[in-house]
Amino acid sequence: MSGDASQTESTQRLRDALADGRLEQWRVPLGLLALVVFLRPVIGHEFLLNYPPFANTILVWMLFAASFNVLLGYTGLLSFGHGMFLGFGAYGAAIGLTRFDLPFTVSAVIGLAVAAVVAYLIGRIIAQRGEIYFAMLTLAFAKAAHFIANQNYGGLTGGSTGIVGVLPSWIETERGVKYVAAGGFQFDWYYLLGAVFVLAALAIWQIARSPFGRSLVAVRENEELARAVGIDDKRYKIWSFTFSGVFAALAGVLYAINNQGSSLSTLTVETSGDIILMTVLGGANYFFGPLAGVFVWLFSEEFLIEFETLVLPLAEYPLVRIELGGLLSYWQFFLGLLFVISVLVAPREGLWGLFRSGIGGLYDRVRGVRE
Amino acid sequence: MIAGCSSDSDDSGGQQTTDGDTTDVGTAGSSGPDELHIGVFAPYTGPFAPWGSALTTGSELAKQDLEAEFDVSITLSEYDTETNPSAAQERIQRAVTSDGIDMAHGGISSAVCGSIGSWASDNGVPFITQGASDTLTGESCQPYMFRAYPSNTMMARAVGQPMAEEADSWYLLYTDYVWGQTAQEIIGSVLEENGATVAGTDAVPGPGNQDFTQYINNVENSDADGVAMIIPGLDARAAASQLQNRGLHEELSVMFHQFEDQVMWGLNQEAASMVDLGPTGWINTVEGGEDFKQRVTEQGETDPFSRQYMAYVSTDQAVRAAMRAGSANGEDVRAALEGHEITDSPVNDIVPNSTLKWRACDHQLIQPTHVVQARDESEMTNDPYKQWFEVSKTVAGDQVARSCEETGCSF
Amino acid sequence: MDGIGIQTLDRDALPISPGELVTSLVLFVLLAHAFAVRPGLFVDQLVGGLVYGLILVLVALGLSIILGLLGVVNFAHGAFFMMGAYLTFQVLTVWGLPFWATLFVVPVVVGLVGIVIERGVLQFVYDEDPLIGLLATFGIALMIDEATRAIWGGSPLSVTTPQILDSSIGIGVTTIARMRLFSVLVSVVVIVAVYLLIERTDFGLSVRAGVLDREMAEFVGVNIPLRFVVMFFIGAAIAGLGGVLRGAELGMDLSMGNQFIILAFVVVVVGGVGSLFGSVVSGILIGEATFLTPLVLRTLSETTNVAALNVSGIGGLMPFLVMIVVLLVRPRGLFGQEGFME
Amino acid sequence: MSDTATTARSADVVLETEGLTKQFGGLTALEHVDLAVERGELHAIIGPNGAGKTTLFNTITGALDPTAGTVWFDGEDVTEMAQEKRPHRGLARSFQSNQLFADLSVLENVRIVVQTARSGRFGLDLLGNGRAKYRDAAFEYLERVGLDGERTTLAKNLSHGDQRRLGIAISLATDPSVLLLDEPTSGMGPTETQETADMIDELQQDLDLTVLLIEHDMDIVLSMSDRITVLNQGEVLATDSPGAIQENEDVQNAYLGGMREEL
Repeated sequence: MSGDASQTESTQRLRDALADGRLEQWRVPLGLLALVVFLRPVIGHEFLLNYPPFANTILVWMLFAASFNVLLGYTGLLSFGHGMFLGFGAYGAAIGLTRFDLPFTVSAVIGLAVAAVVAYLIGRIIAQRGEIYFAMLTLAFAKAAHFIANQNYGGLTGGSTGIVGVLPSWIETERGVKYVAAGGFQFDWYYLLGAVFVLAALAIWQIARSPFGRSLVAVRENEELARAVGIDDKRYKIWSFTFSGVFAALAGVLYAINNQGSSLSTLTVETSGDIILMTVLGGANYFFGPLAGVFVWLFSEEFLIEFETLVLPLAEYPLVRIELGGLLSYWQFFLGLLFVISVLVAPREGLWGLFRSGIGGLYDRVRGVRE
Repeated sequence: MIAGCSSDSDDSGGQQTTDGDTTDVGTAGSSGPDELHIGVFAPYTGPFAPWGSALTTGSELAKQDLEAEFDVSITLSEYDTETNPSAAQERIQRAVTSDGIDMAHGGISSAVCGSIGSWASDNGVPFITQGASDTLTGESCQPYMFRAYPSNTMMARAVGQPMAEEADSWYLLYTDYVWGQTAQEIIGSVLEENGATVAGTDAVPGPGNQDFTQYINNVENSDADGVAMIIPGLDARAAASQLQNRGLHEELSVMFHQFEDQVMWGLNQEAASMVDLGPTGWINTVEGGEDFKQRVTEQGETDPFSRQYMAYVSTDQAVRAAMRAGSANGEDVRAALEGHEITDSPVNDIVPNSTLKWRACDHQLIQPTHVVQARDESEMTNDPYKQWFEVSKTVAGDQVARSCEETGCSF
Repeated sequence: MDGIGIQTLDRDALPISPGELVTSLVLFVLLAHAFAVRPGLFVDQLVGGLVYGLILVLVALGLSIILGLLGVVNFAHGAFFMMGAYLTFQVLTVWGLPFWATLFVVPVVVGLVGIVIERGVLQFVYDEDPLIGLLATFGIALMIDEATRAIWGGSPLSVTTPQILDSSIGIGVTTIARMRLFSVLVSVVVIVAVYLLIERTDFGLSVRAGVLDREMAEFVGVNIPLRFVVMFFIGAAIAGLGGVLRGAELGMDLSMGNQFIILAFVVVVVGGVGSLFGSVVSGILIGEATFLTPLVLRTLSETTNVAALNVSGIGGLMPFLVMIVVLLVRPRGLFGQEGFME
Repeated sequence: MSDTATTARSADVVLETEGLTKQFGGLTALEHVDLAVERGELHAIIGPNGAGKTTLFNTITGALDPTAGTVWFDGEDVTEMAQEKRPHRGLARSFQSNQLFADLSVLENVRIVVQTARSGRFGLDLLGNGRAKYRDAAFEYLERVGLDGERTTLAKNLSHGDQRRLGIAISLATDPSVLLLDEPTSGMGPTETQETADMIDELQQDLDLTVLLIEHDMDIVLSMSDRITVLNQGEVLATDSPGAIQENEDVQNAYLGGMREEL
């Protein structure tokens, strides 16, 4: 009996601590570090993708998704044109470097500044619109950006080819592996990318849990109430859009290094659509949700793209061979199905929410057995 | 320095043994590598998928011939680039880092070629492309990128004079991306050099556009006597069928730039007969290579057209360069290709009595360029393979290629 | 979400301000100039824009009905359009039925697929945030795209239209293909029929009542779910019919669904969410803007000798420019109602 | 601006409307409403359904723009002031229907509002200095409305009565001088209703609040109010003390009479 009481009491204390964020304090930073540490070995494992540099691509997209989730997850705004800001970063860095011979960091900062200004201005125009109007207007601006880049005014953007073969002087690449070479040191690009990723993601996380971020959540949860208690929702939406755009542009800067330039595909509706799919699939309610979505999406794509035959149990000892190439080449169908189901069951939870409740249930059961 | 010495030790799981040993051993001996791994980059999904399978067929044939001739084992891997430069770059990166390919060829759109070419060159991997934009061997040329097919300029110059003879004024419809934009400029200037005029130009969206109504309206209402369709692949097919629906093919001379007969096979023979002119690097009625055409027909999914030819030449030349160099090392292969004249290859049978040479200054394969026209419907045959078009003029490559100075290429 | 309704006509919604008057005058002068310089081409582009605009209307109409009635942003609507086009190929080329059959068979099949989706997915999101419906249908669109690719392959297809629609009719300055006139005719008939159905029938009345006050309508004995299903069927079928017309004229490819759903959204938003009349006007407006703007700019650049005016490829951007401008001036679109989805 | 305002207004009147009119299309919801709320009083608004009570609240708080008329608050003309600025001046409201941040915890609901009221309008506070402070303040408000035991519960999972209490805690957290309560006891049983009434009374004493109250329960209204304004079809029928209102014939005819018949 008394055990019961003390257990509920301790559970209550634990829940309090969780709600107050005391224990959660370190969960996200540690999680991000673990992500960067484990991502590459997992991606590179020969039974999985056997393709370590793909971890770079995944990190870039994860940052892009995290930036997008400032809008969708924390503010409840759906943008159909977020790829535009990825493009600003990528093109900014690449244009500065190739067309004006600026140092990479200067170009990158210019790209971020342009993204910030454009995002702020667009935000001012569209922040007060209803969500459908908001989504359509973001799409329209992104279309305009794509059009301009494709027109290649003044030879700046390289038209449909984009800007290729661009690397800052301190990056070297050899047979697909990039190195950062600075001041006599040489180390894998992944570590720099990972460091920037962790810092940027932490900044997003800090913004999300700051008073500013909590006000965004209030706007998302109930705009009318938010206004009634004194939250200037328009202003918050504008700044949310701006922050989101800047971090997307930062992802774009990393993209420019990772992809050795900038491509018109950053500005397409497809890119903007993919990031929506990834974010919602992963779970917009959680900080790690969009990151999980990116991982699942890109991993599936890369895994299935050359997946013709399922050999069980192991390639060395083939007992069963199942020809799956035909079916799996339509993998997006199944991902779409998964997406629809997850939206219907719990629209903001996604795979990460499922995973969390799965882990939670498991934890409870294990504990229940032990006691 | 460039390749081999610092390749990651932990990235391959032991499956890909092709290059690790050969690179080290190969440089010493002159016998050449005994294993080569070649990546074929093409759209294997989406609307351009038939081009992908044609590239595979051509590569397979070359592999059979090469393995018979040399003591070498060639592995071909397909990589799906769709028509997306970002996807293409991801594929070449994976091909090199994960699968360990030694060299690569392929690419359909210029953006894809540029993307692969630049990445490959940054990483010291030889890449033979088939995209035709002049930029690929011009301002955007890359030290490890070679082109196995005539450039836009070569084709435009070959067709300029016949075009001027065919009609006095031309309307140019071009797809609004690098290939179309550059081709449009060259054809315009070539026409004027030959005394014809440009009645108007229109940038058409795409690739991937199916609706040409607006632009065909413009053509119809201009005073042009001919229309130049500078439109790639399946877009060209859609545009052709819409020209035909409007009855314009009877009123106007029609030119298809970088003509591919495969595009027209998707239409009926009546529509195909609208083609008055079209410059190309190869079609299956080019004299020679009967054996090659026969084998494509037997082994391929489509009848022989330019893409199997391109893939054959690319694969053949990549492997021969490695054998000559005695190494799969990128730097060595590059050196073996630059300036090489093809004299000892089945390619000489496919394109007989011609000079084929890898120019060192811009990495263009100088080769004959043809102008084709549709046969009369009654003379179009489908057996043993579709022969709907015939060569009306052939120009030697060095007569139409840009001079080294003109290209603006420097490595 | 109170006070949503399908509003077919709202004549008072467009007061003309001095600024709008000046804009209209400038537009008129530009168009007149283009017509004076190239009359034949102008008429050709006018007809082209009309056909294109009416196809947009057919796609947007269903979208607008479903949005106005059910409050669901149906992103899969473009997939209905694409399905209509591919089914045209199936019916004509694979099954060998005559062209006229497609006009009936295809819309019915697409409508039935629509019902499956409505019952299977959308009925669960009626009371949710519009974002949920948008996302769910986004996923459905992806599935339909992939299914279409699996069934019909990735390459574009085309069909042969019957002889009678092949030739052209002369109208003085130019000739117009019969297929295009046929498309215009069918579209106009459908638009009028939808208008009559909603405005002039008991069915339409009960549907509108259901939208205004669902509980009350059900209380007086109207079977609202059934009516919603029927409206969804109609919306999907119209999109399918649009696909038939488009597919018959220009062929079908996998990108057409996404391309048109985006344009249809633009049409609905420009016309004003909830206003069918607005969708019709804005569809035609956007169609004409897409086809006439390049001509206007070209003639202007020829007259003034300013080459920079002739912006290549501007037509494709026009729907979005029109949308930005319209929404900046009239935040609810041309005929939108106050408070709806704002 | 405030000079002219203060000279014209009685110092005792903290909230005043003058000729306030609101039309929706052809429908007039408020017709020339003059209302003066004195500092420290509990002023009730009563009237039948559709009398315009909630519309009055909405126009006072700025959720709706009035068609005509003026709203004065603390001697200042706030008619044009943006809605979200008014809580920062001390004008707060609770909602009729349950307007909460549904997917957030009870504590978080209040904490967000505390932080909005105290940190100015825009804070990143990346170092997290203010967070504990806001949490403690939010906790105090929860204690006041008796929800401190539910602080980790999600707002949407609260019982109906608790949701109403949370609504009040949220409005309190804006640190108001004038609080507009829209039917705080609707949907509650008799015991709960009385508890809530007591709570409002206590809050008013402790926090020195002026309360403008919409309420259906006549017992509550008559026992708590200092003054009552009766609205009917958008017009003010009378404003007076509870006793006088009960005696007022117009009111009896228009409202109380009607209610008695209904009952």
